Amino acid sequence: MINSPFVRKPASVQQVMLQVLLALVPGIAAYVWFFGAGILVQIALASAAALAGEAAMLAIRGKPKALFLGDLSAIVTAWLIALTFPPIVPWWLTVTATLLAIVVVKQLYGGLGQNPFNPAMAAFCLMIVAYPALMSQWPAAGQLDFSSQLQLIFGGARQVDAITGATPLDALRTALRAATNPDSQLHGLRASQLMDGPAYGMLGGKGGEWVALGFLLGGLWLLQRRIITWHIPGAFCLALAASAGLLWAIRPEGFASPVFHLASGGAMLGAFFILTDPVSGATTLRGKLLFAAGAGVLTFVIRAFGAYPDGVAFATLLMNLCVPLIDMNTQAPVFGHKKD
Amino acid sequence: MSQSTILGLSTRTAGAMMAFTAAFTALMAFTYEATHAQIAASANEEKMKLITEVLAANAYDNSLLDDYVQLGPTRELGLDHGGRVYRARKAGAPVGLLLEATAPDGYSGDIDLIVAILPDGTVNGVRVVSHRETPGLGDYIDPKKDKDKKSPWIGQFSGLNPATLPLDAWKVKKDGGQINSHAGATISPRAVTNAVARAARYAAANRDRLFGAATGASL
Amino acid sequence: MDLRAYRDIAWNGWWKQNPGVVQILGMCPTLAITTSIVNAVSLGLATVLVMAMSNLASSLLRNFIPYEIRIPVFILIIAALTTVVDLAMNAYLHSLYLVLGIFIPLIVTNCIVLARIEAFAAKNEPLASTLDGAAMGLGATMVLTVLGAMRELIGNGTLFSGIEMVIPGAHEIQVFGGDYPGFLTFILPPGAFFALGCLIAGRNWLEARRQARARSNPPAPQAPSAPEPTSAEPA
Amino acid sequence: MLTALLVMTAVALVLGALLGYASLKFKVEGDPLVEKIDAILPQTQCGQCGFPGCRPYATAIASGEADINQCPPGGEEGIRKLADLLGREFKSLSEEHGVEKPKSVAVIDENTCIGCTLCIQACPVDAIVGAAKQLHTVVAGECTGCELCVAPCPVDCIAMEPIVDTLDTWKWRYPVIQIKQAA
Amino acid sequence: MLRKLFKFHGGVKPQTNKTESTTQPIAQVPLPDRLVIPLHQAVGGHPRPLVAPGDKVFKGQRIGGADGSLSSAVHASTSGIVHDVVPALMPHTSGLTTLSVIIEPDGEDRWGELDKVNYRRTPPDELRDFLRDAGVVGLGGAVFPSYAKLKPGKEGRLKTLVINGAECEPFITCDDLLMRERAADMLKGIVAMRHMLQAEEVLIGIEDNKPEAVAAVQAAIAASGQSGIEAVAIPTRYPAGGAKQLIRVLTGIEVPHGRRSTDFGVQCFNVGTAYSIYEALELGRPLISRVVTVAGNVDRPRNYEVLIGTPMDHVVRQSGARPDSDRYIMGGPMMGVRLPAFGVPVVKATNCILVGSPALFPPPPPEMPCIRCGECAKACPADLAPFEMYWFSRSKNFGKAQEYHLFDCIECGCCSFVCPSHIPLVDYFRFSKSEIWARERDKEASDAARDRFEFKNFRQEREKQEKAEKLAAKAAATREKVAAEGQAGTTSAAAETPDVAAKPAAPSAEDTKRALIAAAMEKARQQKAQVAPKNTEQLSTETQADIAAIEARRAAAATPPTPDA
Repeated sequence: MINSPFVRKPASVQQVMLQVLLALVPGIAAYVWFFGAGILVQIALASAAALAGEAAMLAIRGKPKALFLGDLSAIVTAWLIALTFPPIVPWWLTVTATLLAIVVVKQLYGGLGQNPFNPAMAAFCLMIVAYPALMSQWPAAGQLDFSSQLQLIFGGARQVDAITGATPLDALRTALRAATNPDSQLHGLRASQLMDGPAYGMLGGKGGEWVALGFLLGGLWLLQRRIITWHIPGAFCLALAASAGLLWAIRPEGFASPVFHLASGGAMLGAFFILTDPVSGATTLRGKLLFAAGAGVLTFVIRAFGAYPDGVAFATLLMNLCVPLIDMNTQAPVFGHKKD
Repeated sequence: MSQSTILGLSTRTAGAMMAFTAAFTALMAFTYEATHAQIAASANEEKMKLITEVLAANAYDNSLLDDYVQLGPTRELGLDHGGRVYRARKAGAPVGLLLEATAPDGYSGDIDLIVAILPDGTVNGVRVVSHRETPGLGDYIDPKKDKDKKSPWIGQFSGLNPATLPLDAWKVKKDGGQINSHAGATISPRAVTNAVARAARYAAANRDRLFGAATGASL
Repeated sequence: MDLRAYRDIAWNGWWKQNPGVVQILGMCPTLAITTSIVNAVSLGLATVLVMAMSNLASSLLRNFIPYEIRIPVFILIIAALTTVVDLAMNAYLHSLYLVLGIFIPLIVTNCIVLARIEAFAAKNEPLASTLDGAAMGLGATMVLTVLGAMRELIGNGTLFSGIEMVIPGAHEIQVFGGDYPGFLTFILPPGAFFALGCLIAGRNWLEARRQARARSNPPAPQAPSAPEPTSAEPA
Repeated sequence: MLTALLVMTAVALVLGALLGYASLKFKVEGDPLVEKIDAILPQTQCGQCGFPGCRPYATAIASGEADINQCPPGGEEGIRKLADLLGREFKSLSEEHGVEKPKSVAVIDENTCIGCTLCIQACPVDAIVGAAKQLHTVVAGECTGCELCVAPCPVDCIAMEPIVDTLDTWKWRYPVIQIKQAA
Repeated sequence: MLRKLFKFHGGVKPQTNKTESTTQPIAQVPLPDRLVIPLHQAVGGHPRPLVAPGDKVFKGQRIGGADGSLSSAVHASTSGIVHDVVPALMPHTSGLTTLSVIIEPDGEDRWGELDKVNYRRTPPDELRDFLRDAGVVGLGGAVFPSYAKLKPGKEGRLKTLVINGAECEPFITCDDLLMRERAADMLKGIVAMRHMLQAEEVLIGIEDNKPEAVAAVQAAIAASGQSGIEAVAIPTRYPAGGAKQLIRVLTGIEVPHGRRSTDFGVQCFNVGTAYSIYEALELGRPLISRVVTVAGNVDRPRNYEVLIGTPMDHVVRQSGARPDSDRYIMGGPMMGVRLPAFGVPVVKATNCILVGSPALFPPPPPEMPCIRCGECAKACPADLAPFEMYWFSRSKNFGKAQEYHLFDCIECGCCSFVCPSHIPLVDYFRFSKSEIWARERDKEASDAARDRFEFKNFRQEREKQEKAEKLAAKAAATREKVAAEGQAGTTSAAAETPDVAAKPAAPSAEDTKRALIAAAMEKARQQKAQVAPKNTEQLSTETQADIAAIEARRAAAATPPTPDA
């Protein structure tokens, strides 16, 4: 029997997810423009795998398939996986990662709304730990045409040593480390000088900064549509920039600038699309600030001192873990119980 | 139950505790005595296993582990706290040096190596003793973790000689040398390569001094 | 103590109160050492040995141990027996000992050992206690073995790697062939958690199904005059 | 070797004495478990468990003399709570102790009552008022529905009537989860 | 001067649907054949019936007397004959019945004797009794007896009297029309209330989507010449008409859950209540009718002056219900009460009869899992975290739900309204609340039972002791008598006698109880035995066959298995 309220706002999970997907489009467009259409193949692969995995798990769990496949949440996960992975990883890696995200990280925890971890980021971490070499091969902008990308995705042998390298983030960190070694040719060079190579572009890696700008635009549109609030992206960017800026100010020869940190790697994607995932993120306003700020600081720490190239994924998972604690301790006072 | 005074109970528990402790400590002591010699033998055997990988066991006939020179801090070998050089001899003639060396610039810190160098300066073999490189990325410097079991990466050093090979070639290909490395993971091999090159040069420069020193002498 | 009681003890250790997936005890070695079957089984058997022996010893001595100092004495027994096993492995299986490292001495702190002494051996006769220790240890070993197998197979594509440390001359099996890219995460610590989580879930699922089946079948065999052994626990 | 033995023994001596001392010095009295069990029991005081009241049954459970599935008024939920508290496995209600029934109150048929006071003596919670040779009445709010008054009545004038919902006791139902039907 | 208004958190803006029913003035509903007047219509104790079947009643005659410290009287809405006093279906989701007086109108609609009162000269307590007996209750929907709220705070005066004309629920326009048409009389009621409360200022809050009502009230204020009364247009946002929300908007004060607003110097009444207070005090007429909006799936949405007790379908007929109507809702679409039948009577709480149809109020899409998007928290006017409360309500973890302030929830429906997963959040909260109340009742009952049980044991023990003492005294007396008679006897031997005497006289309480229990259980067993065969007599043949099969199986299980079994 239905009780009041008898009227409802025409809102649905599907609509929310659809708008998130739309917001990703500018970033994807920039991605394709600079790095080639290989990413579209990856997106298609991941989406297909996500739908298949979700459908299989829903069937096993006896849930209505049409309803849950239609909510598009699996597609969002799939897109995020494709966008955070290098665009030339072999197809089986994308598919395995997506299946792990959907089957293990999402459905085994109870499906939509129940997963404590962001599925896409969990998949990223699983994969970078399992296949660090494959997950560290990023082509520079315009380096590979579509057919060689396809060959890398679907082909067997990967003799790509000459044409792929690490991300600007990783390369810079390596260079910075080398610069501290008195034996190295780079000894004594400052970050700004180290970044003078063709791969670095203006801010955060050639092409990479434009992709980041695309995601930023999409994120701002989500803000305007009130799908997300400013708290998480704002606190994340601020914390990342502040922690990067602090060490940069103290030792500019040892650390990259805050602008570089914001514009490279998964910072923008993380700020607007990953950390804002409501299921695995904090929900209270103060909690959101704390959650995102923690993720920002951790991202910087992992980027600067960790063993893996980017820190957004690990930072997200670590903060996901803290969410129950954060939420529990940041409940706002309710009506009439406020202290003025 | 009559002696449930505090003093009585304490005496009783203390006595029991003492008896049990004596008995079980004795058991442990006995086992220790019984296994003592075997443990020392096994430990030596383990150490020799790695050495055998870089220098064949039949190449020398001296007691290798007892014939060593103690080095102080040595920049050339990356040894900040010193290390040992073992000397292999056959019928008293020098057949090889086993140098402990450290590559300080690995992706995640020090990489400890053992390098076998023949008297003519040729590198006979290199093994990684310990490292903390990223699993799956840089850890193929250790042949146990190398996917390519037939010709592990570290085998490339066998047979190189600083006397015949120009120093420029003792580098990974990315730096313009001739040593191969895996895509996306060049830091660890670069560190090892550089360390081996330094060790080879050091050995060539100090060969006579190292072979000539008395056993156990500190240099 | 009849045969049925012994069977119950064994069943208890293997399934009902399994230390690894039901009591979730002794997680430190369970998670750390299960990177291969050989490691897992070796540590498991060492645990079985310690548990059986310490249960036997505690049961034999149970009437002489004052209640107030029972815990220190139990720990003493465990520590002594663990040291014996530790020294023996160091002497005769040295390379395996190097791999298992600190986890052999850490058997002392594996709470399942003390738990079984306190919960069982301190109250039961020696034979049953030994069986209980062995069954619990084997229960733990089973979990270790399955975990080790899962992690080794998925992570590396092999089984029985490192077997030559125990049986000289034996070789590991390449299950998926040499081309298998491996799934390193499973060998690394996170994989241990995933695998254990899956095991616990699997066991709970089996148990839930078993109970559901028991509920849907009327409990007819409970009638004392019905001697059919159909109520035996499914293996 | 001998030193190790001596040191260990000496340590054992001291620790053993200390433990013996501590065990007497810090002895804890009392049994809060009974209170916890009693709080779960429904306090009908009906005795269907075979013990004269809820507290004796709680004491019996705590000392291991009684099982947790002997309380019909507590029902399955009560057994589940007890199982949780005591870390035991859930068992279904023991049939020999009765079955779970809807809550009811005793009602005295005032036309038949002869005022014998037998039910008043039987009532464990003094919920029946009246005096000898006078009509008795059950105070509905205080009746626990234990049925102990039914048997002693010589004229069989006490009936158990199930409690009906009123606006004060009516409950909203658990919302039906519609996902499955939507398939 | 523009008054500074405050904001409350959250709220939603559902489609208002108010214009259709405001085009026509308030109309009268013809007398129905029968009026069903529930005695319990207001918060508080159940009024006791004052009439019996067959009694003749006048319009306005008291038929239910207030009972208890918080209760309100009920009156006959028209003159006629009391047909019966029986439990009848109430306008409540539960579908439960309540004791109701059924009146057959005689068509004369004749008032009984009406006593007016001059509120300026009557002591406050008497005035409150008068209002209680006039049956004046809050007409905003909460039906709280008004007399109980018409008490100034501790200082004997009140800062602000808030009059609620916000009427934020969609469809409902009864207060709007009342203000448009009867602003002057309503104002008289307000003035009376202000007098009783000694209120410094009066603020009449009206949502700004009712400009006519604002204008009418402002005109009435101007005409009356009263100072310190102000009609304030407030932003239209549901639930601005919630008492706490309105107080917040007008005064900035937040009244916490469980606290009285008088403690904060504010009190809030509905405009309809103000009007009925005017009728009661100035005209002497008790509350026997109210303005009711009929809207929704009807041809002519309109407001009616409806006698309390009129069957709802009778009222709806005036507006022409469309054929696909499938339910009535009492109140608006956000908080309205789903009714169990069409024929339930209009009561004092009925501000609107909303006629529903599957097309107008379609069933919600299937409930999806919560994605913790926080929309509900954004919409919640009580600053709650509904998704957390939902989580714990769903898993029946009521303690945790309460920690998240479940009882501060006003069930306004905003959270369910905005939820993109279409979760009936409010239903979960209602469920949790009633479950918690039930548990508290059970706990109280079992605590009381425990105390009484322990007291009984203590009493029995004491009685036993007293008995023993009495016996001892008697024995001592006997002994003295014996001693006085000169018989020789040792004291020690004599001292033992009372014990011996007492023992058989007082069997232990435990034993008797055990015997009783045994007897009771034996009896229960016998009853069961008697009942069991009774059941089998009316069984269908299939069932009997089933039973036979089960018996056979049981018999087979009881004998050792044969090879062919």
